[in-house]
Amino acid sequence: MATMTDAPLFQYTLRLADTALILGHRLSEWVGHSPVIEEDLAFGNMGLDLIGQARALYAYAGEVEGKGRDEDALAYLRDAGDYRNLLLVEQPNGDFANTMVRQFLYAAFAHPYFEALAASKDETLAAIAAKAAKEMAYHVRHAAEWTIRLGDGTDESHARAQDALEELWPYTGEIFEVDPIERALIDIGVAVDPAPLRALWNKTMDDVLGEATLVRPRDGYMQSGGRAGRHSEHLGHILSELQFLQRAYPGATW
Amino acid sequence: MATMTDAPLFQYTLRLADTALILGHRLSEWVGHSPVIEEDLAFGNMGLDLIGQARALYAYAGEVEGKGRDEDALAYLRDAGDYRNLLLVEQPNGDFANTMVRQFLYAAFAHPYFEALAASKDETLAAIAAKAAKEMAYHVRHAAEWTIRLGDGTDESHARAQDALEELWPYTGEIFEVDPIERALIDIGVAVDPAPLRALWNKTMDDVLGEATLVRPRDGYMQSGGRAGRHSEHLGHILSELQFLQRAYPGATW
Amino acid sequence: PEREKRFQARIDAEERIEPNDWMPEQYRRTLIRQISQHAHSEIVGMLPEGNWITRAPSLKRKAALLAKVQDEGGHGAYLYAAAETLGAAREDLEDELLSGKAKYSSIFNYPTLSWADIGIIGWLVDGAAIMNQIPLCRCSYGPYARAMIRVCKEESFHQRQGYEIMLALCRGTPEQKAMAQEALNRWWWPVLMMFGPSDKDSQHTETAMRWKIKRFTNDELRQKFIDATVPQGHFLGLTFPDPALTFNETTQHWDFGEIDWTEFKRVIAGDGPCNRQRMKQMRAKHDNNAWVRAAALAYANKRQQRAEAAHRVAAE
Amino acid sequence: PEREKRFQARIDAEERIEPNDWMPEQYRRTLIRQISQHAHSEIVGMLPEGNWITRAPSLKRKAALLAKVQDEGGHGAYLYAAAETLGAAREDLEDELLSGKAKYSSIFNYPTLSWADIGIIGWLVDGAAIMNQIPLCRCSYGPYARAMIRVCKEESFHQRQGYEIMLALCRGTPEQKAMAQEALNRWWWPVLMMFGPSDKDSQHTETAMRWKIKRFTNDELRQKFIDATVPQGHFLGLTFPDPALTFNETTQHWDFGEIDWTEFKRVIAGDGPCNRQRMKQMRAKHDNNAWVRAAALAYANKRQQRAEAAHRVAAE
Repeated sequence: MATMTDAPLFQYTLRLADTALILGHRLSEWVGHSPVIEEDLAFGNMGLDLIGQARALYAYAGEVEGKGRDEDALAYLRDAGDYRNLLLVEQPNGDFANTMVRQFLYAAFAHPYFEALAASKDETLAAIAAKAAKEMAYHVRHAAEWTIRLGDGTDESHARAQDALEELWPYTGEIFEVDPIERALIDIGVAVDPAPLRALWNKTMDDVLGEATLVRPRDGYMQSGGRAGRHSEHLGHILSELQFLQRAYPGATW
Repeated sequence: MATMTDAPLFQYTLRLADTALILGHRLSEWVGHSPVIEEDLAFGNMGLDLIGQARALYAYAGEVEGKGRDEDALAYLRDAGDYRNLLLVEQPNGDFANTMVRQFLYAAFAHPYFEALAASKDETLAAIAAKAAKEMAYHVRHAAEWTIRLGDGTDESHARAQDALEELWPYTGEIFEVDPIERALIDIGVAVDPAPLRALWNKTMDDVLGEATLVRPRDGYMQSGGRAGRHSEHLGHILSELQFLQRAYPGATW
Repeated sequence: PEREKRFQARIDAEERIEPNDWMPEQYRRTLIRQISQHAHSEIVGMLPEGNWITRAPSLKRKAALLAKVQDEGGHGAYLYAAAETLGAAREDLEDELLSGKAKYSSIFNYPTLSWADIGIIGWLVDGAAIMNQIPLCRCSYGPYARAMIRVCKEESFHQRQGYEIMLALCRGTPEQKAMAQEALNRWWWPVLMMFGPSDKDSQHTETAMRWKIKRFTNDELRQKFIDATVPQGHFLGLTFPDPALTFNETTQHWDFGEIDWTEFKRVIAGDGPCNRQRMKQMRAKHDNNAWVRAAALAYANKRQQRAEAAHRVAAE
Repeated sequence: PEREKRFQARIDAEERIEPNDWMPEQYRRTLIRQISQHAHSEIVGMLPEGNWITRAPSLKRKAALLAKVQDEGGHGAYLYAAAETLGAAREDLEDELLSGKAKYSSIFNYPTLSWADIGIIGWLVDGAAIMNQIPLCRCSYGPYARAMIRVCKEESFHQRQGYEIMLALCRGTPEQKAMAQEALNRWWWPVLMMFGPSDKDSQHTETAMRWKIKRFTNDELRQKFIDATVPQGHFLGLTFPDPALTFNETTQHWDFGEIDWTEFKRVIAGDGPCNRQRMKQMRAKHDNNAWVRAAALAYANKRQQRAEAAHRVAAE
């Protein structure tokens, strides 16, 4: 289990990687099962962006750690308690509205976050973030469009989108959390302070939810724990699929 | 992968064990999610019966094989291609009608089958079968009652039960298959010849489906392959859950 | 008031009140609320443990866990039956649960994240439940007391099984031991909250004591539990996540730190890690299977009509 | 008849027929059927491979498989578009698939049971598809020919990827090698059936050849495929499940055993291992997401009305 004494840069990179992988995995579950082919393609695109981000980040995390773990060792050989992703991204896909709202909530944060991280003093992170920022711009646009379409579509789609919003809102607080590990990196210009991004995120929410005729949930108690390895019950089930072959055939090369 | 040259008794016992485990696993998926508490209890009972049968059979298979594999080595450390269960029992639970019809189709066979196997010349198999026969009597009764209740219930339940029957019928042929491995054991009085049990199974079907006002599907092409390790896509997903901990923590004792 | 005096006298004499006996309305209502909450807890409690049935790490553990979750369903069923002896309808009680009006034990709003959680639930959650329930075996209301005797017997078995899972983990690989410790860290405080608010903040206690529905205060039971549990944890080689935990030679009890009552209230109010998930799971099972219950009802009606028709024909 | 002669003359001169050109009704119908079947195959084909996206054994493979399945969706989309240039409506074509009226490539009625199946599908199924499709890049109907050029380019990439998966398995552990061999055993014959019935039993061939929708017979393409594939398999160290497979020095082709045409007909008729499952998956996705399509339509209508209203206001 990771502790505060672990190298902060390794921890920080791992968090970003785990979030990207788990969300990418979730989106990939849709491919072949989407409402229209165009959305299969969109989920494919977004899934590939996220898995690509995860690979780059894992590779760097492994390098930073310096214990010879490569991207697959990090993705496939850690159990749930060692995963550091945001709780938001491991929540089940649910229906199309739930998936799109989840994507919107995350991407509306990740886009400006990676834009800011592109100015990191850590050149590798900066380079990964610059690419990711461009990708996340599309995610925000696509997910916002669907959020509006569903919110302002039929009564049923409106109700489903509003439900999704209520369901997922308690996971949005964690996005903005900063712990000492991250604070240390923010102070030296490596990590990004999410606090100043909150206003922009709020504005994106208000603009899009307004156009979607959806009611922004009030900010109640916010769930937390992903960055300390305290997840929801869903992550374990993701990993039992994700890791099956690596676990069942230890040491094999694929 | 198992071949004809493997010890037939090992193969035969393994087939029975795999079928019991996979069906037990499927039933256990319902516990906590049943239409009424009484059915949670019933699924628990039936699941426990089947897992119990599997444990006794695996233990004996391991003994017959003589390579030191215990029940858990056999259950947790073989991939799908080495599993030998009937295709019927790995089919998804679907709705309650689908699960009950599946249980009825299997139990209506397994009950008389184990009764016959209780007279096996192999004393261990005979003892396991004698116990299993008593258990399966309850499974037939319970599943038949529900099949009747659903078939002769509402229009919706009738349609769902009939759908389930059509969906699962193509997997009932495999139950009666005999391959050379099994033939050899039948000839020496160890295994049971399923052929003479067919008439009874047919009668059970006709009686119960008649009372349930369900139409018995015609015997078309029957799916096959479980006993040769050629399964449906569902088994792999079962195993990725079932085996996760044993795979993720190799060599640990639980 | 005269009847009430006689009623209290029977209670004071440790007689059992039975369904057909007269009882004060508030006694009835208090018991229905308590018994049904207990029943709901058993039913909702099937979910966190059920989450590991398909992933249990050995066939023996799989069978034991399946049997255990099944037992909880059984407890739920006979607790609902006990509540029904007081004039409540099971369907109404279930509706109250689904609508969120009725409560269930808040501990089940915490997730099961590793196999060690299954050990912890048996050892600590069932252990705490037993501590609460053993006095209920002498509860003044007969059907509840008898139900509790059966429940407690099974729960003790579950508790031993849970402890045994912990033992296997703590004597296992370092990874398994870490898994056990991590689970204890997450569950310890929420388990202590299972005994309810501190006596100084508890409302229902006094009347319940007088009616012998309750025989010990929340704080008394919590202390008993801690005293019994801490040595077991130390025997496992585990550390409790409470730096204030020390044995007090004077009182011969374990002193412990301050419980986070904010968390307690928050989780009860609906903001625990899994409140939404549990209610969603309960509603999904109710809604998705409505057609099954409708079919069973329709069939029962048909059968009855047919029987009556046959009876008429025979009579003619 | 005069028009038809001119039409045939253009085809004989290897000119491309374009959407607005006159064409015989049967040419149009044949093309719609063939193109939409091809589109359906791409869409249904996403299911067996999609089955392994969540279980791919490395992140690199996961990304590649996801991209591949996504490409298939893309192929489906532009093949539907090509069919639409002939006057068919995509919705009608999809309905025909869901109702079971339209066919899709029968190979997708076989299950993917191990990771090696993902390698096999790339190497053999895509390989066979390319063999069928390369001549279609010169198909007389322009939009189809152009779609095929793009499809073939991507399919070749997939095929190389598939072969590369097989190579990794065959150079891997003995278990991985066995996995590869077992997959080949299951897929080889069904893949050979992808080229359709033997020439002596094939109905559509003659007209299709005249119209240059088809340029080689089923048997010719099958032989080409076998000749290209067998050495690749031997390079992998795999054995083909056909004892009759031998190189014929005289013909310079690989002779092979008799295809089980009973199986071929049975699977097309609906009794393959996964026909029911695939249709169920397709219908589930259609039905469960109907509300999404309805919402998108409702929103588009609202937007249009708002735009019109704004336009009226501006005009007033």
